[in-house]
Amino acid sequence: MIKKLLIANRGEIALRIMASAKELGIKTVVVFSEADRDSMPVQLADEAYCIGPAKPQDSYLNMAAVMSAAEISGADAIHPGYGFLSENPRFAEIVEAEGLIFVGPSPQHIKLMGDKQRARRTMEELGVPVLPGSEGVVTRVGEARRIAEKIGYPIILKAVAGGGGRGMRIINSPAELEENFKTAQREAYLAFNSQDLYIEKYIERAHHVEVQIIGDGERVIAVGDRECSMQRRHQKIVEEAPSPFISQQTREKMLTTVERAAERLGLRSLVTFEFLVDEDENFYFIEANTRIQVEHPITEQVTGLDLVKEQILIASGEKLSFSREDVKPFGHAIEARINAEDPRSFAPSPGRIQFLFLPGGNGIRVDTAVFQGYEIPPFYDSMIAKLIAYGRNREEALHKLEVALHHTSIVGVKTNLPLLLSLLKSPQFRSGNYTTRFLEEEFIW
Amino acid sequence: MIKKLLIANRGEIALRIMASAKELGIKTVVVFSEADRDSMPVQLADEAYCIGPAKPQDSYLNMAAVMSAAEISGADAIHPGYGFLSENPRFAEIVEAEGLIFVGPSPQHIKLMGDKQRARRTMEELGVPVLPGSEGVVTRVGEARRIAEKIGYPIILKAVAGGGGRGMRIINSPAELEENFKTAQREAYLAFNSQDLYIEKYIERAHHVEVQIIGDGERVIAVGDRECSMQRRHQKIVEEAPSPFISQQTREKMLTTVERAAERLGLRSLVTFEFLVDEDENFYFIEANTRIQVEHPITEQVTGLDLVKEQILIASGEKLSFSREDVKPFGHAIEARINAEDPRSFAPSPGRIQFLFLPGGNGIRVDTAVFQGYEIPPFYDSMIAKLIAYGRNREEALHKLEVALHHTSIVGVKTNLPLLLSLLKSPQFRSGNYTTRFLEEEFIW
Amino acid sequence: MKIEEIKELVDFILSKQVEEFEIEVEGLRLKLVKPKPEVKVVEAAQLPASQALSQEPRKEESEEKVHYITAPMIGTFYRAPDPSSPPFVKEGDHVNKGDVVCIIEAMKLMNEVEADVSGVIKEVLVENAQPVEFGQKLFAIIPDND
Amino acid sequence: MKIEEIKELVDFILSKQVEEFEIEVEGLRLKLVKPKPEVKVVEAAQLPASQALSQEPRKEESEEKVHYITAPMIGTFYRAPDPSSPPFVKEGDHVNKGDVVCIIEAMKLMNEVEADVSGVIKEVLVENAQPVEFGQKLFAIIPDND
Repeated sequence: MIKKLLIANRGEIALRIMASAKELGIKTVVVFSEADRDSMPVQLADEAYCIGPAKPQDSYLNMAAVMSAAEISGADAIHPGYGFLSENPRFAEIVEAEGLIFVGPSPQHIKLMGDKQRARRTMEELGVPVLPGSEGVVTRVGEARRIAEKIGYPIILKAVAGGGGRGMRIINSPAELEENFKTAQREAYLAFNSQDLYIEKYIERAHHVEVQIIGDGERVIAVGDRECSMQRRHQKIVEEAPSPFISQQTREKMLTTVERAAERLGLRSLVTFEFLVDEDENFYFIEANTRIQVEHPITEQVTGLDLVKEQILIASGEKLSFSREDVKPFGHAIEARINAEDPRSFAPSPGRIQFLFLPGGNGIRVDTAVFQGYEIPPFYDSMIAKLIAYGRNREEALHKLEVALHHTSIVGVKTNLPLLLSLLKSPQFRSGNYTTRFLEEEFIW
Repeated sequence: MIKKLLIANRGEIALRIMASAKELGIKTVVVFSEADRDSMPVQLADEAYCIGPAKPQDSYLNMAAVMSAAEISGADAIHPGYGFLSENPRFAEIVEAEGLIFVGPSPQHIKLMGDKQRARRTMEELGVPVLPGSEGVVTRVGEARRIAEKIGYPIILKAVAGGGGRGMRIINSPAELEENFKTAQREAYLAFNSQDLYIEKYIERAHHVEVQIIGDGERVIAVGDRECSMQRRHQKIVEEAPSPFISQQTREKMLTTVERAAERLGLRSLVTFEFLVDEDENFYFIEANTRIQVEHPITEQVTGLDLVKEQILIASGEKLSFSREDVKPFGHAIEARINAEDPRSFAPSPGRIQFLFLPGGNGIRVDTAVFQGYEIPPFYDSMIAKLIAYGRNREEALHKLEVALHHTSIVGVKTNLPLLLSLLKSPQFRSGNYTTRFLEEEFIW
Repeated sequence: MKIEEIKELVDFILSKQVEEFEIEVEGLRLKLVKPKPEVKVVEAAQLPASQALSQEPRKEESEEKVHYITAPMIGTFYRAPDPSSPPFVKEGDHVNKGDVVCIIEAMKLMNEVEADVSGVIKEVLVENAQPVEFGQKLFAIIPDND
Repeated sequence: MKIEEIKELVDFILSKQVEEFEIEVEGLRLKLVKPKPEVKVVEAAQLPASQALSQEPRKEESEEKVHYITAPMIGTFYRAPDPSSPPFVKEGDHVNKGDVVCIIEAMKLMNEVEADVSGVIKEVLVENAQPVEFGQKLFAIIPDND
């Protein structure tokens, strides 16, 4: 069993990981930047080490500094959380080369999933549907035209080295393709230092649904799905488990397909498979995230599992503590991400929290590391808290979340609370049928 | 359906009731004393009315003032919470006489359960085991001696008008009885204005286990049991659901017995039946509370029910929304009451909260109305927050609660956090077998 | 006690979450108060709540001494004994301590409210037949100079 | 208690986060009240956290200007290039800007740390072979007057 876990992260996820580690009797170490000296994770960890200045490149992304802290503290494992070094295969390799445990999938799997085209091909080989598109890199416009004719317009040009929504261009006709292909190559080169493009069918009204798996290297269990279509610039803002859009039949098909493929790959730890789902409930693999997700709590709420605890146990060499049959999701959970930002312009709003009241009570879970008097630093993500509501059904969860948002009071910084409340009230959200375009293109408030 | 609910209470329970009411689309009104002007319930209710000075007698216990607020606000129902007017049959009568809904059992049932001797007799008639003892009031020492000889020493002399642990005297021998009987009568008279005593068998090593029922006047469902033996001067401090002491067989017997009796009585709303359980798992009815309990969240966590919401729905005239079969308790929940008090002397510690951080994350629920900067008034109960941990089993819940307590930071007032942490670590608490005497007589820290 | 011991004690106390410390023991009496910059801060922190909560208008009080007659109970405020009668008092009237100035109806009971000082009614702060809370200001009154 | 000792005590108390201090011991009664700072209000809300968190000793800087050489990275602090060699610098030594003053070992790499000012080493603040955090003070140095 891991004896001392270094948490290479900050904010709510650092506290979340710390709680599970402490529950297992594991000593905790956090590393922090100068901007986070007065943060709760630093206060609550058994040990804390400053590893550099505020800028992520100099601290949370500084592998040498993180490794030095591990050495000094005598930690025997590192949990990367999400973001920062969590999906960096080189970091995972270094951790393992130093004889420490990396709490995550193997470096090879992180690398595989990091290469979007290779991940797509591998999934296809393993029987997971992918979007129709090019076999590999498309270098010439003529080739692109032939593929587009085969799969039909609209298509999407994607930079192989892109990701997270960057380096994409939607093409509606042969003329547009002719006009845009070279520009897209040039842009990809400028942005990612590689002009490699590939082509995928573009789905106009798509749902973003993801499947959470957990594996111990031998056995894999798909523990549930999440609807994550409520997003802006590929940043999720409200998530639900289970997806209110897909049918039970589609759900079972998705979970089984993913479970089988992940087991054949021998995946370890927590991995999330993201899919686009069209209006006929056809689902297509887009990418896989090889780390704990921000929205993991909604899966925990409907399954009763502690995913982080399971993740740490598996990293310690244990086998999965439960079986497929033990996972009996019940009820519905919705998460709202509270960001310190202007709800209209989405400009970040760092600063001091002058008054804070967070809701509680029946069905409400709060994941946060902020407190009244806390100075939100301008260097990191603007998410300051996650409100998670659980109900016996979607209607109940929705009402509970709405009341919880009403009972939330944050003074001193701007937050997206007004946006969240309006979203929850919108008929389209209430209907449970909203696509990834809803928030950006259809929602008016 | 109720349209506007007046909440005649304060603190966390006022917020808890408010959340369920709002979830049902009911407008909320709170009444408050001058000491509670800056409290969260006042801020978050749709309407709030000051009904008097800080002293409970002048505000929260002032029936005329509460009724005036109901009249002025146009509320059509009153929820009394716990404490204050919640178990006052006269108040329930007045509410109903004014044509309003009282969210609770009928005034007759409140009255019945308020008379401890009558409640005991009624339960016995309905087949619920009660402690062996006198049939009614015992006025002479000779009669007392005969009863004591029949049921065996030790016995307990109880004032008929007592309650909540007051007006009781343990007697171990005929000599002690001779010596104490008249004194006990005199004391009862001085304390409660009635010298009436009754006799019960005294159980030396007893567990306090209670059964939560909910009824709609026709059907009653016993939704679960709670272990409440961790108490000091009859004030509970840590509660668990289900009881770790009783066997599944005993549990089923208790629940069925209570359910049948409550259904024959035609009980409505939430009622809790308190039992003493001896070491052989014989259980004896002591009293019934005709209101929501402080510790209701642990039952909610293991059943997934929202008891307050059900209570309001039933008060609105709805029938129970679920059946006996829908109640499938799973896992384990433990509640720790955080009090603003000296952990050694138990002296209340009112004052301003200068720093506050409350835990969250997997399995943690917090019920509170306090915030950083809040001035805890000296006029009311010292409980400032309830931490509730849920796990798939007792071990997990216990560890989660322990971590949550470690992650709780309250500066500015003294709290019982150190006591709670020590209690949780004690081998006897861990074993799950502790009696009502543990905290007061056996626990050393 | 040597100075080193005093220093050690002071350092020890300062290392703790202590705001004030006093001790009297065997010939030593020591008192120590840590700075309380919180005072302002905490109030500032509460400010949003207070602002939102305050249900009374933040009237700017003028220089002259004003006394307020407040509601002794929650209920409905009536300026006259019955709808056909003139109000008990109006602005500019002089009242003596003990004079009835209004009625508050609660639970169908009419409760007479008396002036608790003598003086001139400056302003009637509540409309007739409006609900009032406990402690709510009903009349502004300029007390007589004695 | 001699006047020197009283001065020492007063200096000591003034150097601390103390607002009021009173002592009565062996024939001495002393009371000291510091002026209340006004500026720090905003920081105060953070005070409870900061107090608990601060991992650096709150050394009081004396009148003379002191400069600190801090750790440019987290790692293990070594005063000498190898165990058998003498330390790069010791207290009282004069160093020039750019002189190597210590080594910080991180990830098996030896990183030389140079003095960023010229001056006299007043104090070596970390023991040899101890881990240091980023930003931790390593040397107190009294810079040369230019």
